Amino acid sequence: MIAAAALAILVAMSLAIVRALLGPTIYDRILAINLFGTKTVMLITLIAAMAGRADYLDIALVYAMINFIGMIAVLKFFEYGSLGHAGSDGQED
Amino acid sequence: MTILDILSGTLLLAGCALGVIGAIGLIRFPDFYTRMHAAGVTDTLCAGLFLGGLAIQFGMTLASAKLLLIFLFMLFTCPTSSHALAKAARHGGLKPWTKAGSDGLDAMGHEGAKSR
Amino acid sequence: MMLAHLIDIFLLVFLAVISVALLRIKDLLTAVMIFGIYSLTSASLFMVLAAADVAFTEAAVGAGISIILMLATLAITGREEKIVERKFKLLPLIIVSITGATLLYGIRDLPPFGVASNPAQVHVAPRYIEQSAVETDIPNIVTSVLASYRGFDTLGEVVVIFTAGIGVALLIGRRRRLLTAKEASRHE
Amino acid sequence: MLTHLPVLVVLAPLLAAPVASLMRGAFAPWVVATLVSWFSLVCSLLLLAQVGEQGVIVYNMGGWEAPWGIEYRIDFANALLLVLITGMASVVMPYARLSVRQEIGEERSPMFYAAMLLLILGLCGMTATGDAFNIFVFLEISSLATYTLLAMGKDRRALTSSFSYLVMGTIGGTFYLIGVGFLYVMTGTLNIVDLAERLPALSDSATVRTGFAFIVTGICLKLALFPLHLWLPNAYTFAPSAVTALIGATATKVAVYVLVRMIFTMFGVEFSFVEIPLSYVLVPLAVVGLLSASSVSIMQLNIKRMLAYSSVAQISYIILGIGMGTAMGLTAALLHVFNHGIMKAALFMSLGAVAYRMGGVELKDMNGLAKTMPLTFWAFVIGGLSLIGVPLTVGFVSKWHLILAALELGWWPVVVVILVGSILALIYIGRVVEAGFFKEPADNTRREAPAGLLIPLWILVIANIWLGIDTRLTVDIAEAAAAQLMAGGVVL
Amino acid sequence: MSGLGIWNYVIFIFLMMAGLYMMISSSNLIKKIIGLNVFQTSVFFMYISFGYVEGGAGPVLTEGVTLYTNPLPHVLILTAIVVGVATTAVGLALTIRIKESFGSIEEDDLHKMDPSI
Amino acid sequence: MNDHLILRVVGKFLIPYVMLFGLYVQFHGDFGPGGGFQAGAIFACGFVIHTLLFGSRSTEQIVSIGFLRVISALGVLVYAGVGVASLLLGGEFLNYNVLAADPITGQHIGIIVVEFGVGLTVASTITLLLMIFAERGLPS
Repeated sequence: MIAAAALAILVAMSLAIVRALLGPTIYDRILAINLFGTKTVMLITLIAAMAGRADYLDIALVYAMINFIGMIAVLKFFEYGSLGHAGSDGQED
Repeated sequence: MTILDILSGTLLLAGCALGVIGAIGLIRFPDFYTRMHAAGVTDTLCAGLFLGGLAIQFGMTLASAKLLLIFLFMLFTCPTSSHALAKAARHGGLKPWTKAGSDGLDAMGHEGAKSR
Repeated sequence: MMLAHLIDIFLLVFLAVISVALLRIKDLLTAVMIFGIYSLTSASLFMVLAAADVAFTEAAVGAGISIILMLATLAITGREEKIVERKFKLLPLIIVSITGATLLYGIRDLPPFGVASNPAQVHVAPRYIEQSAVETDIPNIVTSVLASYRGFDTLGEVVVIFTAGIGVALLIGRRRRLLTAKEASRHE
Repeated sequence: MLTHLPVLVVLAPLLAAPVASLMRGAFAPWVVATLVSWFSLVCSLLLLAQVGEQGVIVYNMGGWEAPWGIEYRIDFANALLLVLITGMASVVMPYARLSVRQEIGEERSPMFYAAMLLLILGLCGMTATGDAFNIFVFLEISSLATYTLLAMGKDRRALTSSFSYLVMGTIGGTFYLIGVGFLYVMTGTLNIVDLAERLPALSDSATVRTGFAFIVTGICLKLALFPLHLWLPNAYTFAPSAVTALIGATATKVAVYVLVRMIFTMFGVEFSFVEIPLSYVLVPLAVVGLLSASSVSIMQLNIKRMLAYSSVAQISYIILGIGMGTAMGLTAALLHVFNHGIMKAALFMSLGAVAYRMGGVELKDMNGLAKTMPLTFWAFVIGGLSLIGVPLTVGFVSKWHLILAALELGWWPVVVVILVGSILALIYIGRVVEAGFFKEPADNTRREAPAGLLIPLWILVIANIWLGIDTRLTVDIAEAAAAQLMAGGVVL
Repeated sequence: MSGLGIWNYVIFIFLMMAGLYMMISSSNLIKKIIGLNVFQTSVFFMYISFGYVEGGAGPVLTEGVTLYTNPLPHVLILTAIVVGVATTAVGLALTIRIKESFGSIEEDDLHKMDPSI
Repeated sequence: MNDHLILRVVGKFLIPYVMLFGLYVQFHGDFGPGGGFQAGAIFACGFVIHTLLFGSRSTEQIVSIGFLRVISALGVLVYAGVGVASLLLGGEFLNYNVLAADPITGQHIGIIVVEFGVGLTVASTITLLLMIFAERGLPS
């Protein structure tokens, strides 16, 4: 069961990598990377389950967090061209 | 093979099936928005089912609580980022694909055409 | 254990594919994002090799902080690598081939992978595994080695990150904005 | 407290750097940095005396004994190097005040001094430690500080030279890491003495040999051996004066020391020179490097760049001594490490004084310097004579020992090369001296450098002559250090 | 596993060389830094593989487990990762300064501007 | 990011939990994976999210660059201070055994304080790095 699950996740990850490399727009890549990130979270939980270690799940949580932050960062970069920009309803410079 | 095992296996497999389907959609669909549809929609449910399946295997321990936390986190962040991404793409001028053939790529140019 | 091998093989193939892709990608933003995948994959590989702490750090730092810093840099420098006529550079290729060949020669005599009786596993490490419960009473051996047995290394590590902070503040710290403008005009 | 001397040398700059980085203005951090480097100098002198009395000093960090914890292990070789590093720091720091005020500005001074302290800390840590991985950590501390400091130069090319050093330096550091990893997997230990005990049994292993190759290549990148020296000239040329003086005098020397430690203590003479014919690699590279770098330096118009190339040449002398693989060669190499540190610091500091007044160090800026800045210029001349190897200067002492060592092996061609190198040095120093004495200055007013620059400079110049006349101290220590190193790491 | 083990190392070496090649042949400074990271990460893999024990648990003491992987490489690599990030940060800061004062981050361009670089 | 109202709301909602998680990793590092370095990085991620969502200027009103520099220096001093304390108490540098009457307690104290120092430096330095980089990118 677990083996099938692992295989499925890995296949999904490979497909995501293919899409990330093919593009063609930058948004496709971001989407693929996001998908890859969530699949990585699952892979880590699976490894934790295989090892029977609950504390490995912290790492999965970190992955989920980093995935989200990376997403925001890329979007921010893409929309505003700078990471420190406040946007129009924040404190304006 | 207890009933819990079967339940957990079913959930796992269902989750994984969703994941693979989403990934295939990511490859096969013609443009960004449809791909996003495939990936974004399946993603959260896939994670939910998968983590649920694992939680059953772990039983009522701290691990399950952590899995729940991970699930909650993903429940918030995955749709949010999908939404933000779709909005950004729309905002950036990427036109949805139509069967007529005026696909988004032309409006967008090739990747990298728009640089700020 | 076959499952671990399966994951291992997949991850290694991912890494190889990504590294080749990184060499070829021209768009820097894409390169940085693909490098993000590389980091995530490498952290998973650390997990497979039972190095949870390392995976933790690589995920938080390699995939998170490095990528964000690179994006912040791209925001200033612009994201496209200039397309130059691809000059074929022979020297790097020669250097890389020699280095790679030396390494391939070097791994011939490596002890077998993952065997518990390897020299690295029987000399210093057993003391940490057997005695750290008695000597420091901390379950996570990595923490006790990191903070106590090799605490001085970790002090060095803290100083390294502090140095990086000092260095970056000196190089691009905020109040330098006016100065830089002056500098730029001087060189024009 | 005397038992804690090995750690105090490193601890003082470590505590001072964060404190200095938070201060305001330029004066307070300068005072801290200066006092701390003096304190470290006192500690390392005491340490040298202690090594003389007690032999090798072992200090266990955290109280964990050697292979499990990290140990500091001080013998004559690293005590000598510690004296060199802290001594140079103690002279450069007072000197730095004026030139930093001019070149860096008050606002960035606190962090600049903090970075200087971190550099000293990294170099001392690399020198004192007896753990192969700990060397890497401190190597990276000193490298990061160096990248930052080099980029502080006013010329914008300082940035690119710093970046290329960053790339080369990281490759070097990572090569070293690969090598240490290979040794670790074969032996299971990272302690140098422990490794020295275990490696002879493994000398046939391809992995150990590859590890050796990577460690030596990595360090040679750091110490700018001939084909790997490309980062050095630009880095030295565009850095601020005080930084060039400190780095030129110490950074490459510490890398040389690490190389010596690896070749002689960790792998042992038997392995390095008999099983792997290291001499056949190092000596030709050193000879080619010596001749080519000296020739290139004749053609330079920027004096700082000229001295940078001369550094590459002088490092080749040191590598020549190491490559001989004999006690005498090693003695000469260690002597030259120390002596070249002193004379290069003096030369770079006098150039700093010139730059302070003239704003540049091109050959034309040296015109008529004997009239306008006599004290600075005479310091440069004496440093130059030392570089050439004129008797009664330190340069002569080490070159003489190098020639003796070559004669002992019957390497006549090498002796000829050393002499040719000296002649080339005579030519490039001679050009500057000629410009200083016989060309007319652009503006004839006498504008001697301020005392704040001259006093530290002349301290070094006097050391140059003093240690050139009274050779007992340095030669004895170098001989003792060489004897210890040749015997391998297992001496107690 | 023995065959697979060697293949592990071969792939790590391949990654290392890809990173090294990127570092020394790329003209773009940011690509160089990405190469630096790839290079270092693959060295980290190698270290962690050195400490891996087949079937060993991660080095957190658990009751009933006697076989652990070697904790020492993990500690070393934790330190090395930090070093890598610090180097990356300083390198990126330098890149920004280079962009601001030269207007380009292509080594070829910089060469054209000033052959002595 | 005025367009992204949802992102802002979710992000803002997550920040305290991210920081809480950082603290958990910091103090749970003795028992499971984690420790000062990882905790510092995660804690810094809280500020990273804030900077990304609300701009570096508004983050700087919460933690100024000067403050971050003080904390980053403080972390080094805390770590080295433990070493100095053990020197003064008669042990070798960083020998935690002498910090308390019982060596094991001493080790515990030492490791916790040291990890705390690591966490301080890493969290503040990473935030500092990000803020400096982000500020530099702002149009002046």
